[in-house]
Amino acid sequence: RDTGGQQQGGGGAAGTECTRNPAPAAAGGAAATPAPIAPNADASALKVGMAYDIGGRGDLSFNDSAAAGLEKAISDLGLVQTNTRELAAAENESEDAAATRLRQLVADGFNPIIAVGFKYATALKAVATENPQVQFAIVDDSTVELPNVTPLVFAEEQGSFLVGAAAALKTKSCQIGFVGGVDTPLIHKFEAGYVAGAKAVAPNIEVDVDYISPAGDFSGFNDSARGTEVARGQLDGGADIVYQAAGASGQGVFEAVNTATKPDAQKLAIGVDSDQYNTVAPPVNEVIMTSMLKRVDVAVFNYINAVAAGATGSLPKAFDLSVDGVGYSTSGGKVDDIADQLDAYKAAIIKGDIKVPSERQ
Amino acid sequence: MTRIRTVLLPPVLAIVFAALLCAVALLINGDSPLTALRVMVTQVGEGTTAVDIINTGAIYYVAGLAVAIGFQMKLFNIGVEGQFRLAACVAAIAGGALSLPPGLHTLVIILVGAAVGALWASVPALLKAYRGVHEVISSIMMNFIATGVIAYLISTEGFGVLRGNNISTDPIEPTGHFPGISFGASGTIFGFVFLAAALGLAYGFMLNRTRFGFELKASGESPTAAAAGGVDARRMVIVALLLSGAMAGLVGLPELLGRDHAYTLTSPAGYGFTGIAVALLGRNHPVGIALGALLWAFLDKSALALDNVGVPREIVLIMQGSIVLSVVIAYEIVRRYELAAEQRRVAAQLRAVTGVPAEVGS
Amino acid sequence: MTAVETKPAAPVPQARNGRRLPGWARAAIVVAIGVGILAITTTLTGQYQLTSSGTTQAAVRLLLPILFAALGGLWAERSGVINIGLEGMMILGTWGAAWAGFYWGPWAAVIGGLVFGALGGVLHAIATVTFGVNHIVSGVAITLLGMGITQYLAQLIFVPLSRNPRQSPRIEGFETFSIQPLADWLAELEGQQRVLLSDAAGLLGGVVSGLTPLVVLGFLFVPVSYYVLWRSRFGLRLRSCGENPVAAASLGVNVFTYKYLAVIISGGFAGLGGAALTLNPGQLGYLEGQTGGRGYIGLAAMIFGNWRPGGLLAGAALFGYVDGVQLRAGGEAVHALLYATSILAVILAIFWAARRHWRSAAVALAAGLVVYAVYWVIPEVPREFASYAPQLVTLLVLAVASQRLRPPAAVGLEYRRGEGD
Amino acid sequence: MAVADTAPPRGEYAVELAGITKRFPGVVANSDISLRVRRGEVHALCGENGAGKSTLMKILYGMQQPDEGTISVDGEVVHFRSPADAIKAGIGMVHQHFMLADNLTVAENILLGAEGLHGMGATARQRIAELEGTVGLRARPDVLVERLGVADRQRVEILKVLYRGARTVILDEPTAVLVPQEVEELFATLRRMREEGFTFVFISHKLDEVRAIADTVTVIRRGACVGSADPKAVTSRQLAEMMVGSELPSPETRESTVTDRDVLRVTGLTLDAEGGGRPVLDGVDLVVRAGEVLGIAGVEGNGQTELVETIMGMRRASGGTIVLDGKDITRAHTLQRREAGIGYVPEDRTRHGLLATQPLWVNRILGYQSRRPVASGGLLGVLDRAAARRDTERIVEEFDVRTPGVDVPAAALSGGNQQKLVVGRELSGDPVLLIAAHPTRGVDVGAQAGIWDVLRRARAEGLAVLLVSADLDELIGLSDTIKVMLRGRLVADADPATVTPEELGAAMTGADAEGAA
Ligand SMILES: Nc1ncnc2c1ncn2[C@@H]1O[C@H](COP(=O)(O)OP(=O)(O)OP(=O)(O)O)[C@@H](O)[C@H]1O
Ligand SMILES: Nc1ncnc2c1ncn2[C@@H]1O[C@H](COP(=O)(O)OP(=O)(O)OP(=O)(O)O)[C@@H](O)[C@H]1O
Ligand SMILES: [Mg+2]
Ligand SMILES: [Mg+2]
Repeated sequence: RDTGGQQQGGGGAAGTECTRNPAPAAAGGAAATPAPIAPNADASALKVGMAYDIGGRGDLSFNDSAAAGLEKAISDLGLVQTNTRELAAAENESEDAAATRLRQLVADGFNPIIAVGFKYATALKAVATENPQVQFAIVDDSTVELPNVTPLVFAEEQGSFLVGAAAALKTKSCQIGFVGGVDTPLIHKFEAGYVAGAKAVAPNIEVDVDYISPAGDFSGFNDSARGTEVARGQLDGGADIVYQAAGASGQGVFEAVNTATKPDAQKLAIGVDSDQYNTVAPPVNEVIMTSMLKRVDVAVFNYINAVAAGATGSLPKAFDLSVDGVGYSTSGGKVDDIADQLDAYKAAIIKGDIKVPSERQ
Repeated sequence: MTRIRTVLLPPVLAIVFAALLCAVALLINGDSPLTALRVMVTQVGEGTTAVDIINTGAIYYVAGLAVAIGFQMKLFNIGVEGQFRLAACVAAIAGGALSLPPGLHTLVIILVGAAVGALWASVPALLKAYRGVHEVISSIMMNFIATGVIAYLISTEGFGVLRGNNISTDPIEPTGHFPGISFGASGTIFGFVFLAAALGLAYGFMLNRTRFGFELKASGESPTAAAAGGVDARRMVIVALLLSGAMAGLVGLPELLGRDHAYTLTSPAGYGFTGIAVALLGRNHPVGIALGALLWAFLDKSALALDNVGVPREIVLIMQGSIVLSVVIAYEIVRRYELAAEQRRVAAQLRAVTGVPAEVGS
Repeated sequence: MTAVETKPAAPVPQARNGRRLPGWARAAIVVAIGVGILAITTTLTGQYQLTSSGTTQAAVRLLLPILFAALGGLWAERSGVINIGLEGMMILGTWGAAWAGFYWGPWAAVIGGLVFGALGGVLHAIATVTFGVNHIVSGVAITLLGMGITQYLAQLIFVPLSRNPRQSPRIEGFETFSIQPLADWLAELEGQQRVLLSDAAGLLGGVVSGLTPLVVLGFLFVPVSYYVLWRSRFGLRLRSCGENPVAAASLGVNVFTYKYLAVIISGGFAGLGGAALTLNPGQLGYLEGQTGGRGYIGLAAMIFGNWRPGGLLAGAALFGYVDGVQLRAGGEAVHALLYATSILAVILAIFWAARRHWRSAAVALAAGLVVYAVYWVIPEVPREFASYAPQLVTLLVLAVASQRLRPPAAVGLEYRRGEGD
Repeated sequence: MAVADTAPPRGEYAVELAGITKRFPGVVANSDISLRVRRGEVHALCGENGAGKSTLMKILYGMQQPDEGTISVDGEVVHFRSPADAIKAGIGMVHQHFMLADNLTVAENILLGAEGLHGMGATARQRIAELEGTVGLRARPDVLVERLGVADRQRVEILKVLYRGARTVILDEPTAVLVPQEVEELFATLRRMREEGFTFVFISHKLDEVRAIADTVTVIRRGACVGSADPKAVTSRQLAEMMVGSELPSPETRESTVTDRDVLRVTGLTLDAEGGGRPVLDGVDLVVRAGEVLGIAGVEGNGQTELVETIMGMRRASGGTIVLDGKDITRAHTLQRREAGIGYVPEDRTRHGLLATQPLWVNRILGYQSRRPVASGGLLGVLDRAAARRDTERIVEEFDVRTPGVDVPAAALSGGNQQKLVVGRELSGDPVLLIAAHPTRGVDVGAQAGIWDVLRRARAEGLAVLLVSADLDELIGLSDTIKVMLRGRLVADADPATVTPEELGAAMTGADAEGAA
């Protein structure tokens, strides 16, 4: 990467011309909005416990998304507000803290209990084994194989494929960037899908991939000062669209894109998890072209619904494009012009014509 | 009597002071300090909390011992954090790769942990002894670098394997586990807890009964007097930091050998820093550190219980921070007071014994 | 008299009074050599990010919090108090800055950070100066407490505003500006891709563009600290407390007062470091854990800089530069830095050989060869290590240079009134 | 109190101290002391170590507050809360131990605290340049103090005082670190300044110096004022007896026990200075035989401390060999040297001899941690606490250490008793060589005699003793041979049977025998 020769400090440079493939022929908006998974059931008798990952509500990311699912269940399924409890993990806590949190929920009669984040896997396995009568769900993990545990996992690579394709369609320099927070397998899925999507549109596109911190150093999700610098490095190197999967550091990526945007050189960013055009404060949100949606809210809502209906078996193996478990956002209207092509890719993925890799190549 | 005053009074004062501070903070927040107190007390009987306090306490205890070894000679091993994390990672890799008979397997893992901890501590030790680099700065840098090395080791190109969205080292075979004592629904006490207690005993023995412990304390109290007494300062720096590092290398093992059996991305961090606080609370005394470790573990678990009833758990952090600060201040005040009292007492006793006033006029 | 003279006594050698070049000239030479090495490296390895103005700008942004922390360390340690609580004071500063900045704008954020950091300094002063607590112990405790208090305050104050206990709402930042016409002229020169000239222009251009008032303030505080500490009456008294407090007291200096002031100022600087993080163009708000050990790194930069303002600036700049390079351009650029290091080692070897320090020259040459061999063998520094290049560099430089360092003579020692003969 | 005769008119005295009492934990440093210093005189203050001289002067200088008593300056009662107050009242003090910051320049050291007078710029430099002539300082003002020699440092100290415009100058043992020519220069300066109307309080226990410079002398003993006298009218012997009480103990040892067995043989011992420059030890050769006391005389700072510490292995020799009892120990560690049979009474017991906060029995272990009876030796090196305790009790008994028990911390003992403990310990390990550096410094008369006695007995039993002392009577009285050390070399030998302190003093300073007489 960075083969573009000596670039000017902050200015964008016109890169090579992109050769773009046509969108798959399937087209036609097929299966764009699938039918709801199940009809709304009555959840008024349920006591739902939520165990969030570090930060809990207010992270503008997947904890908030999970909370949104809970709120939807309250409004749509008759779940009683006082029959819910939300707890959150602390930084650097040990396994037993996670287990204790789940046990507290069990002890106080919550059922089902939803653990948000793969860090709960081990603790959940222990607690679920001890309490076979309680229903559990875990977000982002499918390693706990117990009858009373429902995995809520997502095809992040599929959503990322679409925003990758969008980036490749939109880029003017034929060079785009990806900023990962921490170099972990989960984030690799985002990267892999994004790169695959971009290459599917423009085989000669250049994708800069950078991570803020290596595996095990979770500061990369929490250091927007460094996030800015990584993004600026990519922008200065010629990229004009940057996709971030960096948690709270993502704010830094948006700020970097916002700063680099000049009247004559529009730079764009792609958000992650929730529709960040709506959550990031203006005017910075104006640079957000689209967001890769990871609909934890959909999964949580569907799960509560399924428990209420006594049909957890009906939930999908993975929340992917076909059930709207992942997708892309359109707020801000910056991808309206390419919506057709994106929908074509989406349909092709759902049909299985395109296989999106989930590990980086 | 004076001993009780000097040893027990400061921490009690400090805890009371910290509790008052927290009560004020809670009241500002509109929460009832009494509820908080009740929750903190009753949590101990619930679920596995009691066992967890003991298990976590054992981890903090080992970390505290590691820091305390350095403190004995006024060396500040802030690098326990990096040493323990790297040691746990390498020990897990070694344990997963080896297959040995039960007991031996565990022993080898423990030795690997200690060796790696000592190795990581040897950099600050040698830099301190031969280049005069302050151990605090070098070990802080080593903590950062340890994170990089761990990331390298457990990446999938290294020794890591993908497990769901997590990366983990190869799990250690049951032959390498450290069996614990199960209390059924109340949890399982790590077998390592007893090893930790034994380490505490060994530390106490080493400190008070052996030449090495004597030299360590002497160097800490007065490097000049120790040098005149034949203690090689450079050697002591190296040995003390290596020992501290070796002890630090064991910090991650209770969980590794007793519960997790593999090192993962989400393996905990921060025990090294807790160890500093615990060693300070316990005044580097083997029993004191144990009490400090249990108190710290208790407060940690209280955060969970408070969160569960909607009381802000940050209160626990304030409590921990203010306890440490006020306990050192309290010890200092009592120490000064006692020193003056001691001198007065000796003078008075001498007067009584010799019949001659210690204050001689013309 | 039975005493017999046996040998004549040797004459006492005269104290060496001669000085070589003035400090600023030597600094300029060092900078010039550095630029030269980087230019050569860039030309030969094609890693243009090493000398791009973007990298220098990143370095400036990254070094700013570290610089403030290091200045904080300088003020405290010059008065004889070790301040390892900088991290905690910095954390307090981030909160204070975000809180004040949210209501009253960026300048209020600066003041807020300063005040909250200074409050941490007051605590440290009470513990170390009044009660004689071990400075490191007190520093660790203050870091713990700083973390606790900010998290508590954040959940108390910020949750109603941002619904997020770990983050403040976005605050307003400073407008950036460039020093014109210099910045444009340098940018143009950088664009011309002339060997050496464009590299120098790139490195310099980053320093004069994309500035905020806080950056200017930070750089200004370096000469100001020098002036106050070395040229003013206040500074003389303050430093004397760190060198020989008993002597200072015997001349009527109120050692307690000066130590208190120094530690509070130190806390204020650390707080400014926190404000710099909060006002960072990429952040614009408080974020739990955002200091990420920068307080400790500031302390290291200060030691690196031999307890002097110019030196700590160099330390912070080196750290910020290497961090900027690795963040912007990753392992390949860090790999190119290995090449630069081996050139530096050879230059050092020549320098020492010219002064007939044969052993040092040999060691430098050997080190250079080893680094070059590493450069040759591996194609790229793995990302995991590149991320910690700044820390590695700091450790290496300290290992090489530490014995020339000169801490204040009485740093870390307890002072009590009426002691000494 | 035998203070000067009738009350003079107000203002005749530059300073008056009345009824000063100062207590420290466990000791009364000053007990109801009164002192009047006439304007324009040099007033000497004499007394043994620990008599309370420095304490009294620190009180006058505002560094310490008296528990009782008053201070008057020019007839006005004043209250000094800090040295700043004293400086304002025109009092300056040159301390016994230099109060200079090594890492600051000469000018900075002088200006510190007095920046208000002439600022810190050109005016101040001008003033410093003027005063430099007065005290004979030749160093440039921007040189770091660490580069100066002792005499120049002292000049800087005096300059500091003058710069502040002091009219009354306290000099606390200014001559202890000076060689005779330097003492002469200092005295010349003092005399000249006396003519200009300065008043001096001059502390010393060198009686000849007192008689040479002082107009009045006041003697303090054990915290109390013994009396004042005209130094021209009393003999040194009379003064000495005022200082120490009635009887003067004598360190005589006459009958020789010297054998021909070499215990310690040092050849060509060299120690380079840390920052380069003149070696601290320069080719030192000496032999100590069994039953012999070898005394080393020298003015402080001429390498005696370094010699002792190099023989102990606390410093690494740059050249030369040290042979103990036929074994080459040049490369051995301190502990190995101790195990080989060296006992060591360090010159600074608090820094090098004791662990202040540890109980006496723990202090018994220091230096013996590898040996019986306090340790079992072996790989683990287990300590025998009971044995350590028992043996400490033995020392307390045998050496008359006044302590309530062996469990009190060492810091709680008075200096003399601490010293007895150290001496007792160092004779416990069956040493073949005892290195005693200033063994009776800061020790009262009774304890002093006790320690001399111990040394004599040990010598009679065949112990070799290397004695370093600043007390020439002690040195002459105890030694079988005396060597004189000057600038890192052994420059002269003296026979204690015939040499006088005056002759020895002359040799120590490198002056001719006639010159010093
Ligand atoms: N700060 C202090 N605390 C406790 N005791 C002290 C203190 N300063 C001095 N002393 C004690 O007071 C007594 C008088 O000490 P001082 O320094 O005045 O003696 P001195 O006459 O100057 O002796 P020297 O000739 O050794 O200088 C000594 O017993 C000393 O130990
Ligand atoms: N700097 C100091 N700080 C605290 N206490 C001190 C200090 N110096 C001396 N002391 C205390 O003062 C007391 C007297 O000590 P000092 O050495 O002055 O005794 P002394 O009167 O000279 O007796 P001796 O004749 O036995 O030497 C002791 O209890 C000692 O602990
Ligand atoms: Mg004195
Ligand atoms: Mg005494």
